Amino acid sequence: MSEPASEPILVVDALSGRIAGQQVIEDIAFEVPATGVTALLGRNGVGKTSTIKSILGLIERTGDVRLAGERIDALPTHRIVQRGVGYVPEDREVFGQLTVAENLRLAERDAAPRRELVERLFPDLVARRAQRAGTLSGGQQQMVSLARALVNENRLLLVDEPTKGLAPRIVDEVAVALAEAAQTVPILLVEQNLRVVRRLAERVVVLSGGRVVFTGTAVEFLDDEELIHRHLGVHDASEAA
Amino acid sequence: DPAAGDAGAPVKIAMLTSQTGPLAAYGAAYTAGFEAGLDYATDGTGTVDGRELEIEWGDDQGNPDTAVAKAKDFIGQGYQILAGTAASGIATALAEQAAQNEILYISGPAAADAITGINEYTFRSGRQTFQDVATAGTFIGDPAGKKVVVFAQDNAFGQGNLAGVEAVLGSKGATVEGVLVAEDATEFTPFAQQLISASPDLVFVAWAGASSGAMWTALSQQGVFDAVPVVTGLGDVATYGAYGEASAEISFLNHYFGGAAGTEAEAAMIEHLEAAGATPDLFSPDGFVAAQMIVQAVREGGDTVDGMIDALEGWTFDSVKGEITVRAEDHAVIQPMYQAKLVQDGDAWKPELVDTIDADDVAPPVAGE
Amino acid sequence: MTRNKTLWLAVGGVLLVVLLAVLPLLAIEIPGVLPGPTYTPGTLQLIAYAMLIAALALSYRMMFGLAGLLSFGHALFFAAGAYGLGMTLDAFGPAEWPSELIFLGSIVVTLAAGFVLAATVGALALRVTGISFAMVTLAFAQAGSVLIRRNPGGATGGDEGLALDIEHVPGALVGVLNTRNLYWVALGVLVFVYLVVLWVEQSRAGHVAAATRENELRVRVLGLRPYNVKLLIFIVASVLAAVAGMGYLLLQSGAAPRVATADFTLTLLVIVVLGGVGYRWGAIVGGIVYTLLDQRLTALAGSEFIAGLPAVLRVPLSEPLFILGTLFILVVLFLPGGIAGIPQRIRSGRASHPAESEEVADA
Amino acid sequence: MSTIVLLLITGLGLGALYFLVASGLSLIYGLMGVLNFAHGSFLTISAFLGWEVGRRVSDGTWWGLAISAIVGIAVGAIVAALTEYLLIRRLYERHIEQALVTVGLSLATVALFEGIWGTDPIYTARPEWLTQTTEILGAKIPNDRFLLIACAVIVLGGIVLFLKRTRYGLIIRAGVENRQMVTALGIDVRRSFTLVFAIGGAAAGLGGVLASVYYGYVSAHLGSVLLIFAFIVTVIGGLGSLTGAAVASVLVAVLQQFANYYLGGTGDLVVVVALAAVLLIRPRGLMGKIA
Amino acid sequence: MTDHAMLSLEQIGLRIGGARILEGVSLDVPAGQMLGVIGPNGAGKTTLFNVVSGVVRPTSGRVLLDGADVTRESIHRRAAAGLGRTFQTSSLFPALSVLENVRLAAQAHAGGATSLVRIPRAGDAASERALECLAEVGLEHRAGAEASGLAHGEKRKVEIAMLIAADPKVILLDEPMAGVASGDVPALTEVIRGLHRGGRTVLMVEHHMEVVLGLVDRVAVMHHGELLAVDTPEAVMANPTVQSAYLGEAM
Ligand SMILES: Nc1ncnc2c1ncn2[C@@H]1O[C@H](COP(=O)(O)OP(=O)(O)OP(=O)(O)O)[C@@H](O)[C@H]1O
Ligand SMILES: Nc1ncnc2c1ncn2[C@@H]1O[C@H](COP(=O)(O)OP(=O)(O)OP(=O)(O)O)[C@@H](O)[C@H]1O
Ligand SMILES: [Mg+2]
Ligand SMILES: [Mg+2]
Repeated sequence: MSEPASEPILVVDALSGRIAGQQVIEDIAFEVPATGVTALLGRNGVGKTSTIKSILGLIERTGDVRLAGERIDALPTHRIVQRGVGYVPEDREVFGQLTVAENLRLAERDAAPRRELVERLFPDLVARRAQRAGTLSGGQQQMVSLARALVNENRLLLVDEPTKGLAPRIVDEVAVALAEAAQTVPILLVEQNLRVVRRLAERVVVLSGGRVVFTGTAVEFLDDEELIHRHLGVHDASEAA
Repeated sequence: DPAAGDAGAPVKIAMLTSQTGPLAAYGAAYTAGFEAGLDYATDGTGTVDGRELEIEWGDDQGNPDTAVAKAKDFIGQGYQILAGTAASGIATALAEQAAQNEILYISGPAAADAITGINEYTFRSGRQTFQDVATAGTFIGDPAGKKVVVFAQDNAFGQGNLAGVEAVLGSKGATVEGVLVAEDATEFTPFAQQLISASPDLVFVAWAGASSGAMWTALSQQGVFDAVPVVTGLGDVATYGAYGEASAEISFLNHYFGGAAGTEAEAAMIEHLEAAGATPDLFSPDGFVAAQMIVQAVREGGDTVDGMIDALEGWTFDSVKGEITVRAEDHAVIQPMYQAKLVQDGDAWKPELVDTIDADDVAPPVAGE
Repeated sequence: MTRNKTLWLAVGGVLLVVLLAVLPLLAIEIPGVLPGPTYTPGTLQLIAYAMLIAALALSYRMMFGLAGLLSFGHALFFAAGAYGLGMTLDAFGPAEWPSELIFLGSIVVTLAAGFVLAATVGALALRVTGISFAMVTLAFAQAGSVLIRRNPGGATGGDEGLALDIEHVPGALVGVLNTRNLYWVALGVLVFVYLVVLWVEQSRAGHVAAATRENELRVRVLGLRPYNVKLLIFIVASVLAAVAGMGYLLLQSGAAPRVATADFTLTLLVIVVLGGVGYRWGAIVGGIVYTLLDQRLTALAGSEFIAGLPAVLRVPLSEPLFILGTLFILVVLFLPGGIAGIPQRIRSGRASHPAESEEVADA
Repeated sequence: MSTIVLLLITGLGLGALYFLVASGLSLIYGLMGVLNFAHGSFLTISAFLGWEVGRRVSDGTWWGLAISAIVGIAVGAIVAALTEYLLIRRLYERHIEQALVTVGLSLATVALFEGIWGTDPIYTARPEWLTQTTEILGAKIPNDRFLLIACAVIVLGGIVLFLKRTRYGLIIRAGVENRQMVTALGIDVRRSFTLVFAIGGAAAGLGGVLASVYYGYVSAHLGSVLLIFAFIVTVIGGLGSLTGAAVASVLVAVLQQFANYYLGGTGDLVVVVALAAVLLIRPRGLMGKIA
Repeated sequence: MTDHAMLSLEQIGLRIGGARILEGVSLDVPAGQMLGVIGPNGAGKTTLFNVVSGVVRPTSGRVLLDGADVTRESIHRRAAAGLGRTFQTSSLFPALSVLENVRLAAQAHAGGATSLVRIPRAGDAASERALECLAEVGLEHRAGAEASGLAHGEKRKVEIAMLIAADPKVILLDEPMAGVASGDVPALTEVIRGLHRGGRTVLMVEHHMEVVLGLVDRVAVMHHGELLAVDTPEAVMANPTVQSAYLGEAM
């Protein structure tokens, strides 16, 4: 297991989260290095989404979360995001009544938003600027959702199941876009599709029952059938795809 | 002599009126008038033949439930006389309590005709709707063959006035029509049009409450005053500004305004009021009369309610508005009424007496006959 | 353990009722809370009124707290009871019948009318849910209120209210000397309403109603029709309100149009929340505390003490509704379980929200 | 004919007043799910303070009215924003409690206004032109109705433009759909809640000053009278739909006028029946979105 | 006997606001069969269950339950006619106790659940039945607990217990294993097998392929709102379209 060279961008320690008064994650601890993709894995309902939401302050949480050394666990969500955290939510959550352009405009925080980058990555969206986002296909909505995160200069991206419910061809496109993004910004990625994980991630953190059960390099984990079976409940990588 | 038994024992009198709530202003005028009347009737002693008048005030909040609860409390504590309230709804409820418990009740400014003759225990100290209407009738001379339109809100007050006009003027040969407007309506312009197209000889407006300003504006804007003479009742001081443009063009019937009567009692009342920092107003005489009646009941009636009733029935006395008679048959208070107009006084308007109407000319028919 | 606890609660309840029943025979004084000793008519009247309001609040809580039905029109049924009985007593009955029969007959007729009204309004209003339901009930109540004030055919007395025609009312219920009897009637109404509410809440239909409040779709998937259960609860609560309304008519010897207004329903809501939505006895505590506070604050408002304060303090403090409103805001903000929730809060040491209502789901 | 014209145009004027109150209610409900019972109080306090300042500066002139309007708008906005900040925000997402707090607030404030300004209506003066009429097709229309209609149109247009054209409008529209996601884009959505309350309060404030022109008085109950109709209009129009509220305001007011005049003063009853009918036939209101 | 269709879907189509959610879905499920329904997220599986149970009305097509057209019937009528279901996210009455949750189902089945007259008490038939059902899923020790306080897996079991209590003819299970700890999967699989063994017709959406393959008679594959294939598990697993649309290219 190789330690990341520089300071980690995100350090999570003793993080617990509650939804509607119920503990959904408990005592989570892991780090996200300052470069590359870290995958957060686990079966349905183990608390991956809840972990991301706790980091962002979208659900009630306690613990110690540091972004580049600065405590963010007591900040309201918008403050955390303003410190340079981009978020791609699990179910896309585009604003259906707003147009594509409005969705993007809403997300722009920086003085000089990176519109060209977004337009280059997702040419389809340029053509559909004036379309209401609610009428887009699932794949297109996912593009909007990603674009909303990429349009700003971020220090960290939290991306929750970007390929969920997408046709394999679109999955590839999304993976390409994420790979490109990962060149410039570290990503914490929740992903069920192990092929995508293998392609993008350098390190993995595995959750089970609301706790961290494994941390290590992606290769180390993905090549160990026994580990995958134990933690993800699948016999081989393909089944979880 | 029944009073001899406990001569010297104080008489407990319960006064219920609005100190808070929508009718608080009426309550204040009534209360001030009562203090003045008590002072006048007892020569400043507050006692009657050496007996203390123990007067306890209660706030009815304009709410019959509160009033009934307080009345029961008072009655339960042995109060023998109950008086007050400006709200007809409360007065009827209190009259009911008086009858059930056989005590004397002298209602306040509440104008409903129904209170007259409601039961033998209930008296009134103010005027009633019928007297207003009859005063309005004095503006058209002989009513026979004339057409009168009553413009009123569709509530108990408005319906009562319409019925009153039908009884008073209808019986003398006038054709009476009503234009009744829903109480919650806020737009009166179309009704003003309706008044003009009816082309009556007199429009009698019976209106209470906050919407009067908008109503008068509508009448004035649509030119009702140019087409027909309009009569209405002049309310308390706070409403003098409500008539706006129309003020000078309306003929007012009036129960009382400060300075209308010019009697010796009025002078005494005004002096007392001004000393207390109050001004004479529409319902000051009602309080004044109530105090006189209570003193009379105690002085002549002794400690039994029947004695008090006897003492009051048919009693004639001098009060603020002149000579007043408590009619024996139904306890109606026979009193003079006024015609008035509003005149500009700087920025504000003030009333001026036009004529005094004889008490007998506006006396209501005996209730229940 | 639950069996034992239930037993103790039942014994405690019976003792409380007995204590309340003998109150008119005792001379207990609580200065500052009650206007006089407990045997005096004024005090009995006040407590009786409070008990009727508590009964009404209890029926409202059954709808709101148990079935989650936020109605803005409950006053309509209280008014239906009060006005219904008043009007039937006025109009009803062949003169040759004995008074007692006419009195009982009028009660039966009023109950039947209340039932029909409740079934009609409920059947219509329950076709929508959430805020829309609240608004439809508000609309019906508003219509009722307008009708009462319009005084159709002179039946309701309009603004002046309806006076009780005592001709056919048993003599024992008339007059200040008999306030004691009216007090017992009010206590009877409260106990009756409590028992019915208890019964309904513990019946199968009550359980289904609670389940419907939590998750309506799930109830339907079980093969049950929430509409029926909600209608049932609506009707029972409304008829109970009418019962309280009849008690009110007798106690007050009349009915005022105020009891039909939306403001009156809002007052009920305030009472129930003040007492604690999550608890049955919360409604009772709320009703009694509210009535006493209202009465005492009015006394305070008129007191010498207040009159002597500087205007900044005097003006607000001499408005009882201002104090009540402010108090209510504070309870909602800082005491989510209401008064009845205080013991629970003390025990658990942290904020708890019994029966915390989900977001009002619109249709 | 002239009667019908009169009923229509005065109905439009009344509808304009309803809309000024309903617009804020609808906006607040749409974005935050809060049923604001204190909205009438926002209106009343604005009317009172607008009148207090306006009459001191210049009573019964256009200048005085303009000052009143500006003061009313400012007071409405500030009071509403404070309400959101001090009371509503503490009960984040607990909609029943939020509505209850506003119930308490309306009870307390109406009592307070009575304490301060008394229970009697206070009659107000207004510019000469507003007391006159203009003849249209034989109907003498009071001029203040035109003022009401113009203001309502400006407010409707202003709010629509604000929502469509400004960044805050964008945030508010997005917030109506999904508040959490707006926060997750780094935007302080609570600030836009306060803003929405302020805008609603400002509209109510303007409504308050205009209502005092229309009714000719200010009183502690000015707002309560209008609030119930504003609720009805909001629900008929579809909760959260601004154009729905506008259309429903006009429909309700015109219907009310005609029923009051032709159907023996049954305006209120007809409105109530209309509300019940609309909800039973179309539970989400005329223009409401699918919840 | 077994080949008459207990549940038939005929050309079911559903559009919401212009989006095609379901399209031309036709399916016959013979009595006593257990059918697995698989497909990628958003394929329309849950929506199909909603159409069958009446939560959503289809824009076209018919639903036949035991030969009777129930397309226009309300949810509770279908349930009363013998259709039971669970939800993808567990859906209990959070403020009621576990026993009360299950007892409601038992009462609904026995009739008179909305009676004002009958007061449920410990020891009556419905409570007895509810306890039995809880015992079947191994949760009788939690009978008194408030449902909101249960762990996720326990909630799933309570849902199954409610199904047992309601004793439906046709059961729709939406991802019953989601969130169930892996150690509990075999036991719950057995419970589901037991549900089926009573001769009931079962439709089950499940991503957990081991469970699906171990239980079902046939598998239906959904993709983009359409039914791609209905076949034996083996044939479906071997189907190249299924592999690419659901299982993934790597297979
Ligand atoms: N709104 C909610 N109310 C109650 N419990 C919830 C809620 N949302 C999630 N949970 C529970 O929290 C736990 C963790 O959920 P979470 O969404 O974080 O899982 P996940 O790992 O992201 O799953 P998936 O792979 O399905 O996205 C689950 O058991 C879930 O049932
Ligand atoms: N009311 C609606 N409006 C618009 N789209 C809808 C609506 N309901 C469902 N959908 C869409 O229909 C599709 C099918 O959803 P469904 O929940 O049936 O999927 P599923 O197969 O159960 O997926 P999963 O495995 O994630 O549970 C999804 O794309 C969903 O977004
Ligand atoms: Mg997730
Ligand atoms: Mg699903």
